[in-house]
Amino acid sequence: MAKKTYRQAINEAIAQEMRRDHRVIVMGEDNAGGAGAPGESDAWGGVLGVTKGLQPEFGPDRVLDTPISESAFIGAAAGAAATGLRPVAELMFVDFMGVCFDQIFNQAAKFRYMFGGKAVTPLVVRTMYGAGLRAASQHSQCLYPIFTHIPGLKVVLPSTPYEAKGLMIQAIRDDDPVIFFEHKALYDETGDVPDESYTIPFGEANLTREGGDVTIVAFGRMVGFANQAADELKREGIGVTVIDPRTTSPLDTETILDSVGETGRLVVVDEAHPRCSMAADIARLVAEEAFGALKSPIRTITPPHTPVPFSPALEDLYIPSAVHIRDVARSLVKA
Amino acid sequence: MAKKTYRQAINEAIAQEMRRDHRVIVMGEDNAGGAGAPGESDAWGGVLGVTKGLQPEFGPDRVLDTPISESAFIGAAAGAAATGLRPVAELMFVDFMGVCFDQIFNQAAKFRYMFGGKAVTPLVVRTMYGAGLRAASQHSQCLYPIFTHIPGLKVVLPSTPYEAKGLMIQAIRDDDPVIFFEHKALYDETGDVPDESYTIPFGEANLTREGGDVTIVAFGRMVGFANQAADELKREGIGVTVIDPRTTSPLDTETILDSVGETGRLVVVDEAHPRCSMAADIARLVAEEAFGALKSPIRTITPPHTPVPFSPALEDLYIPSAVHIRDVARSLVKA
Amino acid sequence: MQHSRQFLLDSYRSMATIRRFEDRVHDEFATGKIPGFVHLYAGEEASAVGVCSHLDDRDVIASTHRGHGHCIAKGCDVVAMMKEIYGRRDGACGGKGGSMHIADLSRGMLGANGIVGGGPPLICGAALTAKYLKTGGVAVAFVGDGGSNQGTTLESYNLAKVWNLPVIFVVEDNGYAESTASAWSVGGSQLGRAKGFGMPGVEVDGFDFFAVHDAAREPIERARNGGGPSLMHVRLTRFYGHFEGDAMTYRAQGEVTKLRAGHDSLQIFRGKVTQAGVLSGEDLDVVEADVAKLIDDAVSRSEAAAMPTEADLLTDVYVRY
Amino acid sequence: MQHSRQFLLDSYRSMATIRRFEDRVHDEFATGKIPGFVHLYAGEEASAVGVCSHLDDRDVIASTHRGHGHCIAKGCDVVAMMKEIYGRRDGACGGKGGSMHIADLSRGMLGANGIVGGGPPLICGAALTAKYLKTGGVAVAFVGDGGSNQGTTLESYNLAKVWNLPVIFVVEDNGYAESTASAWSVGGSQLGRAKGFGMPGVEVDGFDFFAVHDAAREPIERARNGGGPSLMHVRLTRFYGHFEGDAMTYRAQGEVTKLRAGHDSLQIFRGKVTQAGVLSGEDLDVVEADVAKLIDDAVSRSEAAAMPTEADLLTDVYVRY
Ligand SMILES: Cc1ncc(C[n+]2csc(CCOP(=O)(O)OP(=O)(O)O)c2C)c(N)n1
Ligand SMILES: Cc1ncc(C[n+]2csc(CCOP(=O)(O)OP(=O)(O)O)c2C)c(N)n1
Ligand SMILES: [Mg+2]
Ligand SMILES: [Mg+2]
Repeated sequence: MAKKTYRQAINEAIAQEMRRDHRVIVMGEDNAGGAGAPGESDAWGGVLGVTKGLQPEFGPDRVLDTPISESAFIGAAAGAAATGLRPVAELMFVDFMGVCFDQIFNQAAKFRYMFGGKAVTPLVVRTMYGAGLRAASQHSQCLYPIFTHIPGLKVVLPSTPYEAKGLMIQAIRDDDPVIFFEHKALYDETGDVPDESYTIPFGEANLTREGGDVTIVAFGRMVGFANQAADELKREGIGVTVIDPRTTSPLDTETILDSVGETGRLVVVDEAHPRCSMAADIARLVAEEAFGALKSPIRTITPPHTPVPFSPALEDLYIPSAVHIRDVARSLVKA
Repeated sequence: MAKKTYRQAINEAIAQEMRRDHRVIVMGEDNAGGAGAPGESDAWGGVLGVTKGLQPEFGPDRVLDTPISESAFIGAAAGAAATGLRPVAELMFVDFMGVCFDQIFNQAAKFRYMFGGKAVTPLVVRTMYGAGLRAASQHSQCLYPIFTHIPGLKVVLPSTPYEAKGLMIQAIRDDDPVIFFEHKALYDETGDVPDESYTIPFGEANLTREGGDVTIVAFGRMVGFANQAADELKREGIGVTVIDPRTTSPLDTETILDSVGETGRLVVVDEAHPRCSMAADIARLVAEEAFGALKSPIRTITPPHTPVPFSPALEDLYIPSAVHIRDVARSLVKA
Repeated sequence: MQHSRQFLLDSYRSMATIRRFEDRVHDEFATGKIPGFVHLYAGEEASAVGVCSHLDDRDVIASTHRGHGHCIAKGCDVVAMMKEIYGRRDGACGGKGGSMHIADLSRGMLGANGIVGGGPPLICGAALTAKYLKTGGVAVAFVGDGGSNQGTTLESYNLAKVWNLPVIFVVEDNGYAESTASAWSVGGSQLGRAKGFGMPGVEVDGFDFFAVHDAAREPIERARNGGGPSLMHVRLTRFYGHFEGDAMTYRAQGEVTKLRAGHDSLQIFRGKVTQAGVLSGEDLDVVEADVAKLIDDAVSRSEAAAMPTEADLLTDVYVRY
Repeated sequence: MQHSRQFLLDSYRSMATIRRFEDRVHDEFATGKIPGFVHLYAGEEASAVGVCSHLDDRDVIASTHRGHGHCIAKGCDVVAMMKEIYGRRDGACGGKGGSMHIADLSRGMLGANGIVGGGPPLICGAALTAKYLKTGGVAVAFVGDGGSNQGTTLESYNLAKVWNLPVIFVVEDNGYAESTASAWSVGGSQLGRAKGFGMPGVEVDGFDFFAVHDAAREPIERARNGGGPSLMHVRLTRFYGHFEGDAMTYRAQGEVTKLRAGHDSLQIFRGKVTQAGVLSGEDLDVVEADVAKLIDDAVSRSEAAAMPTEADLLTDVYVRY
């Protein structure tokens, strides 16, 4: 199978869906780039190049650059979705949600409910998240717990190029508003990605490792770290199941509960802020619905309750590490 | 002691602080009301009358009406706080956070951290939340889990007139940005409120009922419901401790853990949406840090994962009830 | 008067329906039968109807918290609306939305909106759909004077201009945002802002259906023909409070009485068409009587209609979850 | 030329410091020594210095993601800034903020800002403080052409007008927002918008320190004297990419070379003051040499400075928690 980067996988998914359905359009700041400028068009293809090449193929009617007006254009994407198009709009960094959240959480997310089931809003909001690029407090947040909190939204967190493509195609075909989180530190990761189109259903977790002693649930970039931890522990003779839920809303509760039912031990790894997080959400699930299976306390691994620091020295301490995951998982089993 | 409403308690707290410190100012849409209009000034005193009377006493330089521009005026409050004032700004309904969240979570909340500890931002954002007034999906949300998620913010949820006054005075004197949640269905509730000024420290939970069989942690309006449930269960011979954390950030973890250490059973009641909620947050705390004490699964009581419905018939089903709390708590003890 | 009898009868019917609907909701609210936050459009009828009388099924509108009038003007079912306001199961939104969220996408009505400034971005999207699919449709965002200060609205002016979208922004300036005067809260002017964003703008007497209808023609035609967005500044008043329960102490003594006497859009319409001899007073009385029956019927059917039940609590959140 | 030698030397020093600082950050970034997202102000010096040369300790500015120049012009410590960009423990923000968040409240510098449009609301607050405490201070928000389309900025225009705040909005129009041309993204015009919100506006050649300084006088004086907000539309360019790493393929061939040759604010300043005979070329060379030493020193001290440690990870979130 062809090796592709996470970035390429997303680009390919969007391109394939645009070929398939002319109602799919793309919009965002510099998504092509060079609007009105004297040099090259498609000059950027998005700030980190994810949408590069789409405008040359599909034209400026389908790949729209925007002013820096997130409320207006994310709202426009919602309005276009409710009236017949299938927009893929980019909120460049999820950190910018604060200037446009209303259009996402009070408008797109609630149309269907407020209108008594009579609206369909096939909107995809692509957004970058996560720490690791020394991008500091306003360009490094995760914030997916906030979107997960909101009924009416679906929230997707691909952890590999393969998931990125299949989940993006699903997101575009999905009839509900989907927030698609792209971890900026994963864009250059490569992996096997089929050339043909495929979908990964929402609400179906992926078991990336299987073992009987402890369950690790991890999200996004943390899945890779959990896998590393699991591989080390395997060499030590400790069997680890790693669950990548792939979507936080809907959430595949069954797979998590089944696994904890077998292992009796749970570690949750979440790069988001700790309070009211996915770590807490999964802990709640298991403490309420698989309590009887638990052999030991649930352990959550998150950054501390602080903004994301700029300095590399601090950021490296801030982000959960594979070593820390390994140590916590081991301590549960050895306890 | 004088009986006062929750509304009066908040008003009195603000007035007393304004008398004490001329740097305290108030701003918000129609907080006085009648700006530029031909009729009475102080015509509204806020949409539900909470700030009524402040402008007549303190003048229009200290009680400012605003255009409908939440980003601009909440941001202005943050900027004023960082430069020497102590603003109490009103975000009328917390549901409107989506048009101005950036100024709260990326600006006010992060100044101190991003600026290396050199900023002080004594900002209070007052906001109305909660269901029960048939105000429908965009005027009934809780959303405090979103604010609790953000490092740098403090989040306050007074459950009675007494707490409302003491917590508001603390909020105004506090040197960090505080989001002060006022439940709209509590404004007319009355209770004993001293005339003199007093503060209730943040991060100190209140035990509203004490009993040895089960711990109920409840927030805001849910505290009253939990008390009702506890009183009924007491008559049945079941001892219930009800904990009102009063602030979700900082959170008094010790009181919760101690209580569960004694009762071995936990019910959390949260009016917010269930995913990544305070219910989940408390469940995480206990499943991780008091697991050994637990005799039974943690139970969380929240509304379902849907927007808030308009129809009274649905809204009444949507909001957690005292009866449901009682039944769940009883079932834990009887299990 | 170059309008056909039918057009005039339809327009009057629409305005009278709004008025009667709102007057009745006001009365029923006072008896405690209607729950929630209710904002009435009575007094502003000429704006909604003057604009929407240019529109057809290709066209989409977005409304505000004060949405009943826009809904009726765009052809939403009045009985379904009333049932919705009563929170009934077969209301326009199954009882889930209520007054502030009535919508009918099949009629090009993209929803009332509880968020001030919520509609303009959405309407840019509806306009984009029309433009992209080349339907010939236009999109109209109704905004209040208060809503004209919301950043979402201002951004939308720019986006509509930059994308050259078929949008008409109709700023309904009723003098107040809640209790705050628009003379105080609006820096500069609505037309100055339109110009500042590169849009044509027009100011119009919103008490006069014919003035609004005439003023709307050019912006709508321009939008249909690819000429981009425009702004209309419509000056009018609301006869009731901001919401039901508002004592209106911020208004001048006798303000509403005076406006009702001299600036009633129905009276003005009546005066013009009867004076022009196109319709008689009796023609209009027949319409009024019809409308009265319609509204009576809507209320009694609403009162009789069933509430939603527990089975409805979890539905309509997602298409599929 | 009615300016004193000292004023001219100071102004040139400030501009030269910005230029040298940015050129050096550019070079060090290329070697991989500087982490993160870095946006350089080189080419725009005359704007920051032209405006800030009117300001004193009572006054507050808010900046953008392209903040180094504004910081230097407002008197922030250059060594502390460089250390911050290097992520060092004794940087201006303890290494926690980085390039996009340098601030010094003691100098009236309310922060660079990673959020486009983040500054204008905050500056309304700083202006409110000045007005309320009657300090005589003014508040200046620097905004990019791209940032001029953000709703937060547009709302701030209105709030400043309605509250009659001592604010100057300085729209630094360098022709691009990232790769998008301002000619495309800005519907209408900056001055038209100012007018639309009821503010005086002035357009100015941002390559010419004297033009900026002169144009800023009246708005700042008006603000100090209670005359409310104004807007300046400053036309200028950036010599480097949007951020370090930008290949700038959206610019015309040779665009930057041409601008560097004909529109270099330092050269223009040099030409004017030497021609007027107020300063000699040697006077300015001395300043340049001084500045070069300062920047060399800043870099070597930054490289030598210690990184923050685990003990710093949890601090500075709250005053008290
Ligand atoms: C974002 C937001 N802010 C505030 C409100 C509260 N609110 C509802 S209506 C209203 C006044 C709106 O005034 P205007 O736009 O003039 O419309 P009108 O009520 O006069 O029709 C306000 C402040 C809201 N619903 N949404
Ligand atoms: C709210 C928000 N949207 C988008 C961005 C990403 N972004 C950073 S700088 C920039 C361009 C800003 O252009 P302009 O305001 O003209 O300033 P310049 O970079 O030209 O100085 C963009 C889009 C951001 N930081 N914040
Ligand atoms: Mg109004
Ligand atoms: Mg620019």
